[in-house]
Amino acid sequence: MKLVTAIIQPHRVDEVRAALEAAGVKGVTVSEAAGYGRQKGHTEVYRGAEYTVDLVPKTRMEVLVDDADAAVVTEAIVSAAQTGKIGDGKVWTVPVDDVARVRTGEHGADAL
Amino acid sequence: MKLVTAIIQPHRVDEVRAALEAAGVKGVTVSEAAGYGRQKGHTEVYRGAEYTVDLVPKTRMEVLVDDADAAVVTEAIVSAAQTGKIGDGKVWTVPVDDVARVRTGEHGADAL
Amino acid sequence: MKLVTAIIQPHRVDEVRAALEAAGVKGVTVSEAAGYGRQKGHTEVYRGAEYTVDLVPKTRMEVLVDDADAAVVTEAIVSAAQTGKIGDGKVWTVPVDDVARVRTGEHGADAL
Amino acid sequence: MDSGNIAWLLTSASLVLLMTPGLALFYGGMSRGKSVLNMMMMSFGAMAVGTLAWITFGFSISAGDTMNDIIGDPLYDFGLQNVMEGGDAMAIISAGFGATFAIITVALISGSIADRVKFSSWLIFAFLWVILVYSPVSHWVWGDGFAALLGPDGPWFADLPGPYDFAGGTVVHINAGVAGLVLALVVGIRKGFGRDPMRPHNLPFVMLGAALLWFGWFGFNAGSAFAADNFAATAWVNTTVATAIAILGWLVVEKLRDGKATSLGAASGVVAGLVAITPACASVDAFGAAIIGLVAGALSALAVGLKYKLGYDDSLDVVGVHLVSGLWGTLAIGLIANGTINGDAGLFYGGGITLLGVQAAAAAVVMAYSAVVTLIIALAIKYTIGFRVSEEVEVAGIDFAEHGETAYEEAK
Amino acid sequence: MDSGNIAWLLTSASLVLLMTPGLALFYGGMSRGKSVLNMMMMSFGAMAVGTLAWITFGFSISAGDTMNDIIGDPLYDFGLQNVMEGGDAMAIISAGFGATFAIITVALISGSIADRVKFSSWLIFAFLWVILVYSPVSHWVWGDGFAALLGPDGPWFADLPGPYDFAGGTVVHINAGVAGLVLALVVGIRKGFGRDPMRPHNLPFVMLGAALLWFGWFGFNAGSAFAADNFAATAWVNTTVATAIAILGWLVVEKLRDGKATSLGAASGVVAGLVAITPACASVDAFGAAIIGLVAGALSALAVGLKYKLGYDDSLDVVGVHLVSGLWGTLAIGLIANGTINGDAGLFYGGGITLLGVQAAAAAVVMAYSAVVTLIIALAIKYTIGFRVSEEVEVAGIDFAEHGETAYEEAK
Amino acid sequence: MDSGNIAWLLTSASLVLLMTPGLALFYGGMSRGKSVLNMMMMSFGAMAVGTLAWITFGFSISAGDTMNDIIGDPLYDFGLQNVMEGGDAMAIISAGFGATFAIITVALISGSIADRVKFSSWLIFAFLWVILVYSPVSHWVWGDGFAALLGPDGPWFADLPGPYDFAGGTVVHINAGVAGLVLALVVGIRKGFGRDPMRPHNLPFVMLGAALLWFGWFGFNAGSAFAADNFAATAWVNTTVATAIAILGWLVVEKLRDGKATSLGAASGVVAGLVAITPACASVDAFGAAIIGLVAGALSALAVGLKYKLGYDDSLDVVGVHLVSGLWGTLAIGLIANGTINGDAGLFYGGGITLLGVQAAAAAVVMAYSAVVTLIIALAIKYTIGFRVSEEVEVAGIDFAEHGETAYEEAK
Ligand SMILES: Nc1ncnc2c1ncn2[C@@H]1O[C@H](COP(=O)(O)OP(=O)(O)O)[C@@H](O)[C@H]1O
Ligand SMILES: Nc1ncnc2c1ncn2[C@@H]1O[C@H](COP(=O)(O)OP(=O)(O)O)[C@@H](O)[C@H]1O
Ligand SMILES: Nc1ncnc2c1ncn2[C@@H]1O[C@H](COP(=O)(O)OP(=O)(O)O)[C@@H](O)[C@H]1O
Repeated sequence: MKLVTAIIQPHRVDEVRAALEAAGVKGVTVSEAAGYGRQKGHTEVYRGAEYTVDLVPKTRMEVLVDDADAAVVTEAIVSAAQTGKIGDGKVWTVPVDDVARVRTGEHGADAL
Repeated sequence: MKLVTAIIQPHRVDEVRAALEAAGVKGVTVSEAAGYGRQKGHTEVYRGAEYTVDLVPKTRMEVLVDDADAAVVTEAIVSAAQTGKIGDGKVWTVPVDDVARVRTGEHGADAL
Repeated sequence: MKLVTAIIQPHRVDEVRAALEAAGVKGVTVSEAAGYGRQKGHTEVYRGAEYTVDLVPKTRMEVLVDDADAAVVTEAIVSAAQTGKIGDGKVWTVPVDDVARVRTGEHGADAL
Repeated sequence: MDSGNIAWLLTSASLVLLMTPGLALFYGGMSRGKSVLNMMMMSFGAMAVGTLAWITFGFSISAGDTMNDIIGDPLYDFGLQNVMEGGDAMAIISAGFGATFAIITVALISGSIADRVKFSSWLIFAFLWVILVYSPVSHWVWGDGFAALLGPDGPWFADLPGPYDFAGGTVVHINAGVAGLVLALVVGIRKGFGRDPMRPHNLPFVMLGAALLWFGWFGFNAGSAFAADNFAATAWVNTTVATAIAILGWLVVEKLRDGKATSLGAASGVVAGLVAITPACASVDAFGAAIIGLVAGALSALAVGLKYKLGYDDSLDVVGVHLVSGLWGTLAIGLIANGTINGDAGLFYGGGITLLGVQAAAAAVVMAYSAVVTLIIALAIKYTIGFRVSEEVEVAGIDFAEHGETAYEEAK
Repeated sequence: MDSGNIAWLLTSASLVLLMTPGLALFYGGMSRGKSVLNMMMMSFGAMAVGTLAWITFGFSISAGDTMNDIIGDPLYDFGLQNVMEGGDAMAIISAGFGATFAIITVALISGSIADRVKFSSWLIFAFLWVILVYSPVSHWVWGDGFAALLGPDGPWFADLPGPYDFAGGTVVHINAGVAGLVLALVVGIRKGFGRDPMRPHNLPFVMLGAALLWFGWFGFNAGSAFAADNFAATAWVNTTVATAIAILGWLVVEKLRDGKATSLGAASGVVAGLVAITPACASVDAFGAAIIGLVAGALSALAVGLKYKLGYDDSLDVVGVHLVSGLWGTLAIGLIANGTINGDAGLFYGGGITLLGVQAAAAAVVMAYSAVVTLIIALAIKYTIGFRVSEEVEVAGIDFAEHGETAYEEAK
Repeated sequence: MDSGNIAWLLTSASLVLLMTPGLALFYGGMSRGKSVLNMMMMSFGAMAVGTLAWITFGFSISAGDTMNDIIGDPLYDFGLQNVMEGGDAMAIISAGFGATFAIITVALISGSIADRVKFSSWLIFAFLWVILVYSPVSHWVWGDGFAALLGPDGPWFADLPGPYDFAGGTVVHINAGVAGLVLALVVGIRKGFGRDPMRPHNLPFVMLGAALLWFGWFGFNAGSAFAADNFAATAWVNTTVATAIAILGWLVVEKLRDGKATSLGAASGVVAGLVAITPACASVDAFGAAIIGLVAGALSALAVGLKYKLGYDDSLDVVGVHLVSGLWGTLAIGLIANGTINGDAGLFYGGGITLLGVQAAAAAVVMAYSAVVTLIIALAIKYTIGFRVSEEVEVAGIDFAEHGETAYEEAK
């Protein structure tokens, strides 16, 4: 199994969730994050002071999938989250040794 | 080494921590998350409006362990977190190449 | 590619970010966490009550890097985050199968 | 000059001024976390431009020498020059008291257009509305308008009772409620309306806001006696009784319908009760106040669901609370004014149906006028500078785009 | 009719009304984030049912024609009918002022049962308690009770001084403190009490709540003069002095004991000082007020730790603050009343020990009565509809289960 | 004894007391989340030690029998003994009213030293400052100082007009502004000043705080008439007009300069307008008030950026708002006092340049005195117990280190 982790713009969460459901993904875990990358170096003026804001709010979405689905899910996320502007985020995949469902204690693909 | 990640119901955190201590785990990292899965589609009425809430608050717990302990720790979490209701969560394991302790710079199993 | 995850003291974030930039890292994702480990068991008195606080606020930083850079980045984080006090945190590395940049759909090392 | 009366009016004016920031919290807490500042800024903006509108033309139109019983002479007292030179303490503080009413009335409207309107468009709307809608209506109801028309010397030689509006059921709440409805329709619904929960982001703020409104409303209702006398005392007691019972009315409806009594319901019940007793606070006894409160709470609790059925996005329920409970309180005078405290008796106290008719007619005239003029102002703005921020801004949060700020910063 | 006095009583009643939402914030901020709404709703609920209790029977029992110096005739003035028809401004607003006292007194009790009680059970308790405990006690202390019994024409032909309770040390604070203790014992401890920190979730709310209490308390103490006179002015100054010094008293104890002066301590010191000066605010000079404040702050700072030793879960320290400082202030009159401002002198001002004894006796009678009747009401509720939510609800957070809401929504 | 005047002064004193917690919220909301409690505690601490300073020596120095027109006799009325024994309601409540002014003035200063000062050092500073700076200055301006010196019987036989400072432009705002500047310089800049954003952590608190300040300021300005009369009414109206227009002034500058009108700007505009109208509120008409407000808002909006250029860390803009707008309002009397309401006319109303000169001279004397004595106190503290917490504490957050608390707890 694989864990696909996506760091995306917060306002694309609804679209990504819809795309995941369309791709047959049954569950997702979502959390808040902040990031910088190319999108850094943005300057703000506030009450007479000028300063640089470089940590931009992002949303993390994590999906456990069968090995076979990892690529499909990645593409689904990429296309749903894409706005074409710098700061759209990253999606990465890591190998997973095992998954367990807490409620039943099942393991492996059954636990997804 | 392995990283065991658990997504559980927030009100089971105390029990899981106790179980981890009992299993000899020396450290844990905890953070907030939200998720959906089978537990989706729950409807609320509020001030005359009806709508669907599908992101349910969860807690993420991460434990770095020796390869040998991964299965034991997973079982400890599963049994401590289990309520038997839908939404109890998932526990997964990923391989870890290396761990370093920041305080000392030690690496590998010594750093756990 | 590798994902280097660091759990550090919140007040070392600025230093770590500077070290990462110095090491040529182009992006980071940051989020909040809490943890315990050796640093547990600290007692507080408040309004006549005595109790134990064991979850200490930490910051999580995640960096995607080329395989070759993982060790360097880990050392950069360790030395920037180090205060020498218990609770300084951990840095670990997991293997990554693939990374995609959402904005462009690029994959692999190009997406970093 | 009675120093006790002046003292009470100074206090009352201060209390009513506090209502608008109270409203800012009440509305701001109900907003989503990404648009709370914009919501609060509509109230603070109303304090700024509402005062400007009042001291330029509003006061004159409201309180100036009447022109055909329709409006006060708009050039009667530019800059409050005459009233302040006059040196009469009661006249001066009454002009200030009037400003606070104009401010809160227009601020109330902002609840119907949460999360989506450009701040500059709001300021222009608020300025015009105070001058063109609030001020004339207050002249009719409290000045030389309706009473003169309906009196024995009026054009209709009618000598009818009323209309009664002690502290502003018609002038403030019905008026703002109708304007809120019109504005919500012109501005249009938010993205996600009816689908996303859009729950209040900070309910303690909502409750605190409701409490500040209640506190300030003592100045509104009991201050409208313009004296520290038995009318003021009666208004004070009735205000408290109606509001307390309105909380129960709202919560009982919620408990029966949804199974839970909410804090948003309690806070809204406070406001519904305050609205309904406003016109009637010197016309009924405590028993009447309790009835008015109970019905107001229950009625508005039912009314706030309407917008989902009818499809207008009156975001924070200006219509369901202010229009509905304002109408109820205004008509309730025609039913249960007891006739001993202040003027004529209502239907159930042996006063016949006439008073009810007059109350209804006054409300209807105000509703029609408010609807038409609000519509004209709103359309004029819509088709010139426009009302709405872009959809992207709406989703990302209006606070950052319009004001360059977010309400809360993470601890850092 | 003196309009200045009416103006001050209208203002005072408004100020006291604001105390209960102030308390809601003070208590709500001290609660955990999962139970803040329930905590605040207990105060808002007290405003609703407390008013209902007052206008039905409470006012009559408190202020009605006395029956054997024990209670006022419960049927004296149902619905405040007589007082409002009477048209006497002072009488009308006094009835309203009385309502605000009944409300805040019962609301104070809710602090001892945070996080765990069904809202419906609380409403029933609050309604009954205002009628059966608050109203009779206020009749004794402020009406024809104690004074008549102790006077030269009373059954004991005693002609004793006092008891003095200018604004409610006995009627309000000792009474509510005892009731809070009894209720906490009947309801039982929270899961995790004594083990989990249960820290205040929002200390700025606690501080704001304390500030609103202080502000409102000027109406409470200086308004209890029922006139804008030198008693009111004295009460005002003493209230401020005692409260300011009580902050120092509390913070010094904390600094010495725990090493840090907390904001919760400052806010609690405010309340302890206000409580202690309440009965004494017209009996002492500024020096006496400072002593009362200093001791109150220090004493209550020490007293709030008791519950952990004795094992009762008086969650937000109703006992440690209101009972302890209320008792201290009541007894302090017997020690340091200076005898020139208002009535008899205390022990250290040459008045002998009698006044101290009378103060203690009055407090003891009220404590006994309050304890017994509160116990009866509490047990009746416990063994019929029950007080507590399920343990699962308590852990998950009472707000969502009882009110269908959480206090704060993530920005979205 | 006029009960209406007493009623208004009781109310005013209560209102001014509320300003300091309002300031605590205004400043607390502007702080970062890790130092909000410390910020608020500086205000609460000012309430505690400010009152202590006032009742020991401050009141005597301010209001006692004058010694050479310089200070009141410091031993005139220790513990307010005489004034309270005197039994004159107006005298008693005036002493209380004075306490509230001393408190808010010293609390204002704390804004310049946010996030970095030991609580104990602050308490000592505040206690000394009230006695050594505030009290003498208030004696000069409001007691027997300047007026006697400048009068026909004074040493200079001058018979000059003014200086006018109706409610405390010089005594309160210029004085606190200068002290804030000196203290910021002595204490030094925060780590990250000029580089990190340090944005307000809770803007709704800032807005609520500004609103409570506005509300309380009615007591400050209109209460300074010491009567419920036409001066009070005029002050009330001018206060509202200036404040409303100052919001616009500030927002327009922001919109033009930065492209966005912020909520922090609106809240700051409120305060700037209130500050500027304070000395002038009984000297101008509504038109003058509007001018004063407009300029104050714009001027302070520009002035708050200065600290980044000049490198002093006046963290929450005590200088930019209180000093700048306080000076403007004080000088504006010399320009646009209309001469009919209260005393002499300003330059543009045919009064010549003299009044402007007197106003400027009075301000200059107060600035010099305040700067020197504040510097002495500040240096004495700096080189004995020290002002600053360690850099580590400053970065981690002063709240936990100094008070053992964090403002907000995660829901748990
Ligand atoms: N090397 C990286 N490791 C971890 N997260 C990254 C990395 N690079 C970027 N990110 C995350 O992706 C977000 C978007 O990246 P950015 O470089 O700003 O835009 P883009 O990917 O469109 O070029 C960042 O805010 C950060 O959260
Ligand atoms: N495929 C998945 N990938 C990541 N997280 C998941 C996945 N499926 C479920 N989860 C997480 O586990 C939680 C519980 O899953 P759910 O399907 O609701 O219940 P259960 O596991 O008991 O059947 C979800 O809220 C979500 O956080
Ligand atoms: N085995 C572990 N798995 C996951 N996180 C851990 C583990 N051990 C420690 N941590 C994280 O690292 C932080 C610091 O660890 P701790 O043992 O307190 O200090 P140190 O690493 O300096 O000995 C903890 O608060 C926790 O967040």
